[in-house]
Amino acid sequence: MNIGLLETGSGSWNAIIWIVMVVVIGIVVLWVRSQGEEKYKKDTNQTKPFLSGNPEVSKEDSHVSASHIYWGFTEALKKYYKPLVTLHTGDLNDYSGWIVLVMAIILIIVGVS
Amino acid sequence: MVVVNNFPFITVVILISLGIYTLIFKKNLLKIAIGIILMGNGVNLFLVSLGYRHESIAPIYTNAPEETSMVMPTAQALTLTNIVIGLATTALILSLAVAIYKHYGTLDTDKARRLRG
Amino acid sequence: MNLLTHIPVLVIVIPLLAAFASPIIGKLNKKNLGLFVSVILGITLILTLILATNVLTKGPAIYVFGGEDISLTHPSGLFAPIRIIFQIDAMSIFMGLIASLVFFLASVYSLSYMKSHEGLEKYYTLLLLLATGMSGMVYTGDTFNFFVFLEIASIASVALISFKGTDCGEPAEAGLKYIVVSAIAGSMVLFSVAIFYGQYNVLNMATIAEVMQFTQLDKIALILLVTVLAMKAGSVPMHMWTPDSYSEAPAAITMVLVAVSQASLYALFRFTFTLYNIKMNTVAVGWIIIILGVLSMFIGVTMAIIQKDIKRLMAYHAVSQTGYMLLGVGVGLAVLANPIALETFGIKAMEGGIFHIMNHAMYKGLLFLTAGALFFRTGTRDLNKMGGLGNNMIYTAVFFIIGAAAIAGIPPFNGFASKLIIYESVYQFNPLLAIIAMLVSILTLASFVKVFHSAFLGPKMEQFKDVKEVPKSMLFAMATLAFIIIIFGLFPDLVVKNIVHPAVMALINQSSYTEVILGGM
Amino acid sequence: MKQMSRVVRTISSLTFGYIVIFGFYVIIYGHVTPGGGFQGGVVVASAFALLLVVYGHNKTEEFLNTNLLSFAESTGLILFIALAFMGLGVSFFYNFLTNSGGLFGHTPVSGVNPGDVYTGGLIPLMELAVGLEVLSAMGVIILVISGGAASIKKKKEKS
Repeated sequence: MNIGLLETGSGSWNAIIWIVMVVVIGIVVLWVRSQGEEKYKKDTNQTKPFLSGNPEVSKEDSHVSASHIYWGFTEALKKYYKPLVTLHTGDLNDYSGWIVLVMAIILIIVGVS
Repeated sequence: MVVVNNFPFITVVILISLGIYTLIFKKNLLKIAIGIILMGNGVNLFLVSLGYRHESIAPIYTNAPEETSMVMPTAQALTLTNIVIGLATTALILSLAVAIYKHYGTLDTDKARRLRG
Repeated sequence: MNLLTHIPVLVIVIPLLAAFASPIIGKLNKKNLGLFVSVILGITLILTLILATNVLTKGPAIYVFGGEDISLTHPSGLFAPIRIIFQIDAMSIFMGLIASLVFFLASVYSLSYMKSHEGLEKYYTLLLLLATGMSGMVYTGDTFNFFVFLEIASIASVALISFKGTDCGEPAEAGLKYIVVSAIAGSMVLFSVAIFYGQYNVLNMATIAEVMQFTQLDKIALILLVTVLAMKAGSVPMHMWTPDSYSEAPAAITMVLVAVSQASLYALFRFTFTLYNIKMNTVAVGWIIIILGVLSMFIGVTMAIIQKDIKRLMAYHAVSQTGYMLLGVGVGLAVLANPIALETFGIKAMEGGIFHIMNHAMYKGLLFLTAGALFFRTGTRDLNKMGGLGNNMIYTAVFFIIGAAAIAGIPPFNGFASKLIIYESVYQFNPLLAIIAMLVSILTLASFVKVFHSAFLGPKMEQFKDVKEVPKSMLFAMATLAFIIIIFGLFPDLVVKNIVHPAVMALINQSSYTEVILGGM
Repeated sequence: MKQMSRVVRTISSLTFGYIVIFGFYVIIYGHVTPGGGFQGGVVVASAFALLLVVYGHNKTEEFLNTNLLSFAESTGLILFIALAFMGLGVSFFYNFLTNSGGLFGHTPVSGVNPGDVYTGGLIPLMELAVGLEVLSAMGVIILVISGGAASIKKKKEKS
């Protein structure tokens, strides 16, 4: 069974065994789930999400569009993101400036050593 | 005497640094095209002056006798190819600058930078 | 005169001949010009596979242009090769396989993606020229010839990036940025080629590697080459052209541009490993490449999360994935000097890095094709405007999931295999680097969840109610890439043992590269 | 771009022929005297530029129509690659015409001599192909860029 066995330095990885394991555990999980409570009535208010009493907003307006999804993440890292975005000026002169700057840094590192 | 020998190499350094200066500090797209041509010419001069031999003739000869010293032809062949490639690059930069001017109405790198961030 | 011996040149010249013939064929019958180009690139793919089997079984292949015999490297009475010599060893053919596959799929994809555009013969001429440029960059054993192919590839890709530049300004601006940056790169590469030629009076890489004494001038040439080729590969401080040009180019061309910038990455490894090897201070240069890699990884992914344009987001991911390759091979380069460390984890790190090049070309290509499919159907690239496309574009959604899982390094797919090797080997070199690499993988998954949610999930939006699935040829291209991703994911060791390990060995021991040329004395 | 005065137009139409002939001379004698396919092609393209400057974009567009030029460009390129392919018996780009006594195969005479065109083997044919390609490519570039400039001027007059 060493067809898919990949030696990675300090260990090995086999994708097929991993899939077999996922399937086995999946079956076990499904079996456990099927033992669950069956007697709930479909699409009555039992299956409705509980929004602490507020009326459920229609699906269209509750769709979070792309730029709001990681709002918290970007808000928290505002001090990191603001300078980073301003550095990406899109100005052609800065592109060549960056090349010359990196060339100078590498010149110092390689020149010294 | 040392300075006289490597006059061409000093001019190469001047040309390339001028090219880089225009690329970084000049705002007009056409000046950036000129900066690139300057750098290309600097590298061409470096190539040709590498192939130079003191008091030697141009390498156009059929079955030259042994003692005639000729300048290195391969360096000039490399320069020729670089000139052709420089032509293609310049033609492309200029036509893109025309397209940008047509759509953005400006040739200034500060204003023509809608793709950023 | 059996054709098998001439394969190394046929792989380059058939696309070139087709590139020049396509304007004429385009005039004869415009409809199946795309078919003709796909057949040509299909033939090139088959030839590359034959070449790969030859090279991987019988060792590096040489092709001398214009000589009396194709393996006569040293014409009578000369101490060094003077003609252009193609030298294809395991590392070159590794990149050649990526190139030919990606170009074939791009031509199949653009059969229907570009059908509505006019000026198609220009598009196909440039695509074939780009194919020639990239395969030439990867196969050539001559430094000046590498510069010529680099410029052919740059100019062809600029013209393709700004292909839609006639009706809106952004592609022209993206093309201009790429051409200015590539022109600087070209001049600097030619400057270092001139330095080699001035000192050693020879242009052939193997001979330069043999006679190199690492003088001060060679140090300058090394600095120029490392900076400029890292820039062309898209490593961080100089990466800003990547999001601009990847987002403005047509989808099939973006996939091809990913492969072309990896050819510059190959050139960076070829110059540092084969030309300089242990003559230079490998620790310093190794650490430079590692720092570039780590910067690319981190800044690439953090910039990707806040993007709104789907292709710009994926372009920043291309930058961060290039960081993985730089990290993997940088670690290998840093320990090149002491054999014990090289033996324990150096070779493994390089295997991870180079295997990641192949995987990245596959799943990044798939992701860009799915983004192209979305653009093809919805006409917009802005994630805020998209929504609920998963309801009717099911196949594209499935391919997107496979691509996103692969890029984030989720187990059964190929991204995981190469990242696992990179994590484990880089951990032994310096634990902090491996931790940053894992963190970046998590952020990669986060940003692709964002794309999946905003583009595919959610209710069916009224303007995309009747969106149909993409045509067959686009699905075929995406399906092949997904199939390859799954196969590489399930059997990574077959790929690593047969293709990646010989490539790493070809890079590491310089003598295997040089004695092929000098052996032909 | 409007036309120049009558004097300039007549003089330039006279010299146009000579520039083109000189350009082809530079192409054909490329391997014997300084010159070659690219340089000769650019000389001929400078004659096109002269026409463009003197007669303005529209009249030049009629005189040398763009698709004839792009057709010539493709034939030049295909000729070049076909010549290189023909040497495939031995190796790509193999110069099979040298010393073959055929059209361009004379053996070069040693010592000081004015140089014989027929010693180049495959090279003059390739120079011709490259020259044809370069002159039509440059012609197309000049016409396209001046066309672009003309359309910007029309856009400015309209707005």
